[in-house]
This record gives sequence, C-alpha cells and structure tokens, in this order.
Amino acid sequence: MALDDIYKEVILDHYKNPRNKRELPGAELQCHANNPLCGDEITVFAHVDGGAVAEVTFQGAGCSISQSSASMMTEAVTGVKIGDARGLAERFRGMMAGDVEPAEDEFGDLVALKGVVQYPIRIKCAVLAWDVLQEALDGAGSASGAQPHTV
Amino acid sequence: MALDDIYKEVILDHYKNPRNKRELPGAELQCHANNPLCGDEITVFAHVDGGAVAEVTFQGAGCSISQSSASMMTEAVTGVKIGDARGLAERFRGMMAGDVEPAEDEFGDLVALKGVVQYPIRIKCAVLAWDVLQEALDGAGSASGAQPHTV
Amino acid sequence: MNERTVSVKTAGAVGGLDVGAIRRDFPILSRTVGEHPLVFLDSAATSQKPNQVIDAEAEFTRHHNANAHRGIHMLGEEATQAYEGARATVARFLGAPEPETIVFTRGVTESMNLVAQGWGRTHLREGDEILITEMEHHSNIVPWQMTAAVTGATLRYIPLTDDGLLDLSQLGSLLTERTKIVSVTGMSNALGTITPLRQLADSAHAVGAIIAVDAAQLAPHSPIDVQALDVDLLGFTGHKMLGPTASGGLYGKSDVLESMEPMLGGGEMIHEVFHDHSTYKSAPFKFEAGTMPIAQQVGLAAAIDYLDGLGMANVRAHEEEITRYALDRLLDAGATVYGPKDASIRGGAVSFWFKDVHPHDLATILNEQGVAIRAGHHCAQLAMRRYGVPATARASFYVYNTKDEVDALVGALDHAQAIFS
Amino acid sequence: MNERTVSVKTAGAVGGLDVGAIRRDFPILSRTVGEHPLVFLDSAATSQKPNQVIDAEAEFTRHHNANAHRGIHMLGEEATQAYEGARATVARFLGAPEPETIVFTRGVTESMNLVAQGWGRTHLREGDEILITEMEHHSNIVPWQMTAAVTGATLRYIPLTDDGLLDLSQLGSLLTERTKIVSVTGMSNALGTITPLRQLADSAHAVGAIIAVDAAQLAPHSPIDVQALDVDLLGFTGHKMLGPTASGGLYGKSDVLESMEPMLGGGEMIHEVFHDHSTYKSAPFKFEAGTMPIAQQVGLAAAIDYLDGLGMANVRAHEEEITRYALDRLLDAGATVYGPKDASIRGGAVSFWFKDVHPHDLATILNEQGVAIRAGHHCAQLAMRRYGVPATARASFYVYNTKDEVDALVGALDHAQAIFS
Ligand SMILES: Cc1ncc(COP(=O)(O)O)c(C=O)c1O
Ligand SMILES: Cc1ncc(COP(=O)(O)O)c(C=O)c1O
Repeated sequence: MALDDIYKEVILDHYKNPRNKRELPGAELQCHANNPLCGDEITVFAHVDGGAVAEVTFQGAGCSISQSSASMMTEAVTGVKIGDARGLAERFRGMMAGDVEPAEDEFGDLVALKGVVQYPIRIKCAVLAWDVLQEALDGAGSASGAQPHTV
Repeated sequence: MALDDIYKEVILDHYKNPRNKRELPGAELQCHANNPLCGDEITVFAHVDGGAVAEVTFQGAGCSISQSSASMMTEAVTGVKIGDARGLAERFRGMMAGDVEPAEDEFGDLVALKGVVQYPIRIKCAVLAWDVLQEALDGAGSASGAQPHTV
Repeated sequence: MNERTVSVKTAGAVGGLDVGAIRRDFPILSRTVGEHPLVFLDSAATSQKPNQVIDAEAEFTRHHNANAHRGIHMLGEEATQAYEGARATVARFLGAPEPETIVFTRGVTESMNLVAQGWGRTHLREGDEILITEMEHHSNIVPWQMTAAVTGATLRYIPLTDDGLLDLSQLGSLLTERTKIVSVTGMSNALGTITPLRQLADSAHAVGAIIAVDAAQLAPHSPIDVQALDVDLLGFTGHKMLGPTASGGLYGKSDVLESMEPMLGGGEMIHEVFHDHSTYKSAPFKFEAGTMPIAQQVGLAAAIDYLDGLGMANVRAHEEEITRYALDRLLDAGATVYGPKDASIRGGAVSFWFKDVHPHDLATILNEQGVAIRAGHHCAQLAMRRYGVPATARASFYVYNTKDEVDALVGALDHAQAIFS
Repeated sequence: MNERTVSVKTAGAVGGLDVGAIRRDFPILSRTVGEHPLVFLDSAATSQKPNQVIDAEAEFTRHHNANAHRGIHMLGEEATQAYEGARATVARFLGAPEPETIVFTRGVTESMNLVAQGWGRTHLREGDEILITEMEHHSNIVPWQMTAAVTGATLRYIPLTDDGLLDLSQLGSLLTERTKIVSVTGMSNALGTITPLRQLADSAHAVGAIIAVDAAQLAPHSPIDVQALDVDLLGFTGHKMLGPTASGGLYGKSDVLESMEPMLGGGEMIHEVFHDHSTYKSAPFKFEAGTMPIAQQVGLAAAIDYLDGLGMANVRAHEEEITRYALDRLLDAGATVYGPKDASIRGGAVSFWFKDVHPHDLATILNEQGVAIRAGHHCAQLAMRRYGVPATARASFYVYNTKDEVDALVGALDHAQAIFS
C-alpha cells in the first residue's frame, strides 16, 4: 500500500475539477443517496434519449474518492446505452470487489480507482455514485443502499 | 476440604431422623419459602407464649443440609425468648458468612454446619430454614428471600 | 490467526476422535480436585475451551484490536476483517446461504429474546398463539411470556411423553392457523432429547407459522444445516461449543430478519439519527447495536475451526457412544434416568436421580471425588415439574470425555451410597 | 489471578505516569504501519489492552472456566467467586455502596437500553418528558426514541453552545415537573466536553426526576464517585477502559434498580417459572439473563486493577496535559477544533477539521504515516449537524500516549496538505 495508489493525480484532478457537476434541469431521472458514516452525498441527474444516457450530471459533497468517482462516472456513461451503462456499473462494482480486472478502454479514468480496493472501508465511497446511478436507471425513487427504516 | 467436614454424623442423623418435623396445628406463626435452584422447601410453624418460642416445628423436603439445618434449628430455638432467637439467627448467618466463631454452648449441634462455609453454593441450603424462621418471627406472611416478582 | 493442531483419528479412537490428543488441547482438564484428577461432566452448562480458542482471542486482542466497522486505520481494517470473517465461518458451519443471515449476539439468551421481542412484538397480537414445548430452557420460555404479556398473544405448550419425547399426538389441535410461531429447542439440556426439527418446520409452515430453534445444545453436538432443516430462525451460543463466553448469534432467513425490529438501539445499527426519529441499517447490522463482542466472535470462529477439524459427524458419533455407555452403567447402578434411554435419539446430557440421595448432596460428594456434575433444575422447571422432581443430577459429555470418566462417575456414586445408607 | 506490573512514577513523567513503562504492557503499540511506528490515537473508539488484562481473561478461561452461579463443583465455585469478585471491584472503582448495585452487561449500549426499556417502559407515559442533550452518543438517543414511541413520552434536548458546552440557560424551561428522567453523557466522545453531573443531578432531583449517566468516556478517563455525584444510574463499557470487548455494566441506586423491569428473560434471572408466568430474582440478578460475559468481566476487573495502580487522578492529569498540548498544536497548524478549547474542562477526544481536507481522506493519509485517528460522525450525528459538519477527524488519547505522538499527528497533517493543495 502506498498513498499514490489511492491519491493518484487523476483522482485529485476529478476531485478538484469535477466534470458535469451541476443540476440538470428537466432530467427525467434523478436520484439521491448518502453515506452518513462519512457524510458523503450524491445526487445523479440523467437525461435519457433513445435508450441511451444522453446526458448525466451530479451534485454532491464528500471525500475525494466519492466525488471523483461521481465525476468519472458521468464521463464514462454519457452517450452509452442504458444496458451498457448498467453493465459498466456491474463491472465497476466487480473491480471494487477485487473480482474484475478493468479493461483500460472501457474504464478510462475509472481505472485510477482500482487502488481503493486496498482500503476496504473506502470502497463504499467509490461505489456510492454508481449505486445512485443504478437506482436512477431503475427509475426508482429515492435510493439508499442501507434500506433505512424509520423508528 | 474433606467430605466429613460437611457430611458429619450429626448432620446425617438430623437428616435421617429429623426432630420436630410435623405440622403444628393452631400455630400463630407459619411461614414458607423455597429455593427453586435445588428444590429445597421449608415451612416453619411456631407457637409463641410469653414472648418466647414455646414450640416450633417444620415441614419440608430437600437436600441433607437444608433439612438437617431446619431440624437443628427447631431444637435450638424451642423455649428461647424471641429476641434471643433472632440473635441466634443473626449469629448463625454470621457463622455461615465466616464472620462468627460459634459458641459451642449456644450453637449445640448447629456447630456441625460450620463446614458448609467451605461450599459457598450450599450456604443457601443451610440458611433457608433460618430465613423462614425470621420471616415468621417478623409476623410477615409468605416469605421468599428472592423477593419474587411476577411477569 | 489461530493455529490448528486438531486431533487426527487413531486406530481405537472412540467415534473417530483421538480423545487423548484432544485432551492435551484443554489445559483445564489436567487440574485435580484434592488428589483426584478432574472429571469434567458439565459441558452442557459450559464447555471447556482449547488453547486454540483462547490463543485466537488473545492474539486478536494483543495484535489486531480495534473497533469493527469504524476505523479507517490499519487496525480498524484488521478488526473488521476478523469480525466479518467470523460471521462467514459461522454461516458456513450452520449451512446458511450467506454471512448476512447471521446476527451476532452475546449468546443464545440474547438471540431468543431478539426473536421474542424483535419478531414477536411486531408480528403478534391478541388471538395469536405462540407454540413452545414443556422441555424448553427458561431462555425460550420467559421471553415468550414477556412478549405474550405485551402483545396479548397466547402461549401454548407441546407436552412431553413419559419417555421425555415431545408428545406430538395432540399437535393437530395445538398447531393451528392461530399459531404464528413455533419456538423449540433442538436438543434438550435437561432431558437430552433431540427434537424432530424438519417435521416441526414443515408442520409450522403448513399452517403459515414460522419456526425458531434454540440450538444452544444442538449446535455444539451435531451437524446442522439450517437450509435442509428449513427453519426460519436459529439461535446458538458460543460458550457451549468450545468458544468464549459472550459469543453467539442468531441465524435467520433474510426476509424474516428484515421483518424484525431491533431490540437494542445505539451506534452502528443506525443509518441516520434525527431529533425525533432514526433510520436503521439493514439486517444483520440493524441488530448489532454498539461495540459487539468482537474478540469473542473471533474466538468462536476458532472454536468452529476446531470442531470442523474434528468433523461434526465424528463429534456426534463419539458422544452417542459415550452416552450409550453412560446410560447403561447408570441404569445398572440403580439410577433413575429422565429422558430417552436410547442414545441414538438423544444428546449427551443425562439427567438422573441416584437412589434417595438428593442431587445437591450427590454433586457435593462427587466433587470431592473429582467428578464435576450439575445438580438443579437446569433452567427447565417445567420439565422438572412434569416428571415430579424438584431437581436432578446431570452428567453431560463432550469431545474430550472418555468412557473412563463415565466409570469414575459411576464409581463415585458408591461413596454417596455409603454416606447416606 | 492477574499479576500487576503497574508502572511507577519517574521524575519527568507526564501527569505522574511513567508512560514508557506503561507502553511496554501494550504489545500492540510496538506494531508498525509500513515503515512507520503505529501512533494509536483512537482510544475513544476502543482502548488497547495491557498484557495484564489479556492474561487475566486467558488464565481464567484456561484454568477456572465454568458457568457462574450454577455449579456445585470446584470450577463452578471458582468461576462464581471470580465473577462476583469482579462485581465488587467495579463497585469499589465507581464508589458504589455495595456490589449488588452493579449490574453486568456487555457494554454501555446494553446498559443504556436497559435504562430506557427497563426503567423507561414502566415509569413513563404520555405527557412525561425525557431530557437528553444534543451531544449524546446514539446509544443514549436511539433507545429513548424507541421508548418514547412505545410509551408516548416526549424526548427533549438540552442544546449546545458554540463552544461545545451544554447550554444550560434554558434549563428552567426544559427541566420541569413533566421531566421524569434526565439522561446525559458524562464526557462527550465527539466534543470532549465534560458535563456538570452533580449540578444536573441536583436540578433533576429538584423536580422529582432521576438522572442516568452514559459514562462510556468518563469512567476510563476520570475518577468517578457515584455517591458524591448523586446520580441514580450510570452505564459504563469495559473495552474503552483497558478491558475486554463484551464487558461493562450499569450502576444503580438499589431502589431504582428494584423499580426496573428486566429487559431480557431467561436462565438465572428467574426465581420460579410456571406455564403462564414467572417470578424474578432481585437486582442485580434479575437483569443478568443467561450465561454472562464471565471471562470478560474478570478481564475488566484486571483492567480496573491496572487503572487503580496508576491512580485515576494521575490518568486524568496525564490526559489533560496531552490534550492541552494537542489543542495548542492543532490550532497552530490551522485546524478547526469542535468542542471546548480549554483542556481543564474537557477530555482527550479532540474533533477537528483540517483545512479543506475531508476527514476520510485525512484519516487515510494519516494512516499511511502510521497515525490512527477516527473519521466520521462518531455516532453523534446531532452534534455534527449542530456544528454544520458531516463528519470530523478525531484524535483521542489515553494512558499510553505521548506528546511525541501528538507531534507525529501534526507532522502528518503536512502530507495531507501537500496532497490536496
Ligand atoms: C459517549 C459514548 N457512549 C456510548 C458509547 C457506546 O459504547 P459501546 O459501543 O461500548 O456500547 C460510546 C462509544 O463509542 C461513547 O463514546
Ligand atoms: C437448551 C438451552 N437453551 C438456552 C441456554 C442458555 O444459553 P446461554 O446461557 O448461553 O444464553 C442453554 C444453556 O444453559 C441451553 O442448554
């Protein structure tokens, strides 16, 4: 383990200069989730056209891993067929579980997050944006990985 | 520790040939308690006259220690002033706590129970009859050391 | 983390276990009582622990201790992995489909209370019935009495036959569509009886009830496959299966666990806390409030590794053989045995009354001969009352016991007879 | 059973503790993270354990293990004596009048749930109020929300000042004759704040309320005298005070304990069990259902012996000195600290935010330098929200920490700055 496995240039760049970080007025799909343990919050907005993710943006706050992952995600799935976006989400999750060896051309910048696997407690941060994306693509309402239940 | 510290002749004699083991019709004082852990049960009956324990008997079932202790107790407090009976109960309890060195003339056969101190879990057996006696002398109703509370 | 020096079969080993080798793993078994070697026949109360378990717990604490699921630092990661690894080990041992079906608790008493409160208080109302048996341990009676008092549900009991079996002849009238849950021991600690879990599960499911099992005695002494048994909930306790005190848990089918409310509120079981309400995590985490018995569950995993190394079928065969021998010898000696006399349908907890020596006296006398047995009602007062005894003496066996120890027990009975004749 | 090699004062020792000698008792402190020595600054989550504690627990299990309060045999007697001896040790440590005022639990989360359920559900009804504070740990919030939901009572909060103190200016309107219980932390794990317990106890008693204390952080770090504080109930947790996980308990005034219902039903807490009802033992036993964390409470007693050997006043003085130093250095380095800045009125849990580095990132970066801190909401989401942060970084100190370790922490902050600038 070394810090530059996790705090790679490209991650810090996405954190400091997040791509597609804005609301998307009129988005058909919108979904929010948070990880209260660390205070990470992500909302994903998506505009779907012809079975593909025409445009996708996010809003949020949190640690460098959660925010850079969201930023990279928006780049990775823009213009991608919904089925393929789902597939990428699955494979991203697989990479974070240590099961999937990422293909450079499919993953792009996302490959940089591979180092997070060595920091199990940070995996939740990396996966949060993808959880929200999947919920959004499922057309479901408000998402939360933890299935909260009210007292 | 040796078995003959606890299973002394005199204890076994009181167990096999219990003294004053019978109901006492018309007894003013009557009190019952049990120790469900081992199934020991003791009922004490007493007839009081002129501030003294004129007659005292017991009924019960259980281990040799609980039953012999009850038998010895009835002998020890018969004809004794109530205040003195209470005092003896206190000192008997003290002997079982290891605090009181029993005086042979006051304790009589009860001295034999001193060996039970080495078997802490059996102390409850030895003390049960005395608990019931004290409750009876207090004029209280049904006694139970454990202050049971109903679900 | 824990080294495994498990014992291998040797030629004449009882039930496939090399008991001599096993005994060397348990330092307490070399103790003496006066001049007598200790003969420990009280494993149904709590088992002894092998060095492998004690060392695993100590090693975790000495070198990897941290709170689980909290720290980003190295020790925090190590502790979380050890704790979740223990969950996976337990799940495998019980044949559970996935680690998330295992809730950790501090023992089966907490587990059965979690069932009675977490499931019972949300699912039961007046007119509903809870069906248990007269051979239950108090930990599977009192929680249901409390839940019945709060919900208005009625508690009913499957009676016992004179032989110490469940009397299922009246099951048709006891188990009806009013019954919402059947909660039953897998193996009685007072009578030794093994209950027909799969049959009871099918009967319960047929009327739309669920079934919960108190496996405090079954899990240490018999192979278990919760999926093959098709039980909905199953509690177990680590300290009776070579593990540390304060270890244990509750298996539950995912949907049943999700339908339950937590019994304890606090840290780590919540998702978000607001002034006026909170949201919870999903199972099993919503049931694990506060800092858990972390080192103890790690020790439990080492105990399971040890038992797995022996093979649970061998454990069962060994105990069946010893129990058969003990039943024969005790009956020969003139003892009255409560519970089934056939070792093939019962576990190794043998309750008896020897002539007219009160069990408390018997236990004291046997102790002086080095023989440790239990005397009392074994937290099963209803079963005691059923058989008209205030208490019994109980000898119980585990992987480290030998036929020689049964002989020591029976030999020591003579002393009792001599004293009380 | 446990040998005490406690550390003696030497000339320049901080706060009267010989930290060098103490550190040698904690093998985990010799670990390294990569090439860096481990700097463990997360004792508020769980403390490390000295050899004396690990050995006491292992020694009990290896040579004296049995169930407590059950066996007539030698091991049963030894186990009972060790377990009840631990109760007496705890009572002495807290200044309790007698051992029977101590209920053992598996930790403060169970203790506070026992208060909220065992006391709350019998004593509270609609119109009654429960008063807690906004700095509580979730284990002293969520149980009260559950009890409020069941009883109809209302939960109210003492707010916080900007400095992280209880804002007692509105106490008059918050604490009224409707208030039946005040439940408050003795020392905040998120802000470090020490609360004025005696003052709150007097105020509560003046309106006829009782006061319960969550002493999870106070007990490890400060002398406590429950009688001088005049608190009615006080929960504590062993694993934060050098003891094993799964150890802990609840002190209660005798009449308050007797007025409570048990939370868990099962073995050993009952007097008699019948088909339709049961009777219970008296306190503390009616609250100790089933097999308890026996070896763990024995370990806790060894931890208390260790702390007593150091002297709790010295422990407090040592931590005050380190905390003062840490506050100075962190503030100098540009960190924002949440909670009081005056070390004399606070404990050693220091929550901060360093520039714009998110606490999670900070904790990961510090870990690579060997420095273990906690990042998150510290199970105190209401306090986090009060100060407008989703999480903080938290360094916390104990008897084995040194000023050098504070320097290592502050030095490591530079790395974070370098990465994120
Ligand atoms: C103030 C406070 N209360 C309660 C708790 C919960 O303690 P435990 O997890 O031991 O039950 C903690 C520990 O995080 C704490 O710091
Ligand atoms: C059948 C059965 N159920 C429950 C229990 C209670 O187990 P624990 O004391 O570990 O909670 C026991 C142990 O005595 C038992 O034998």
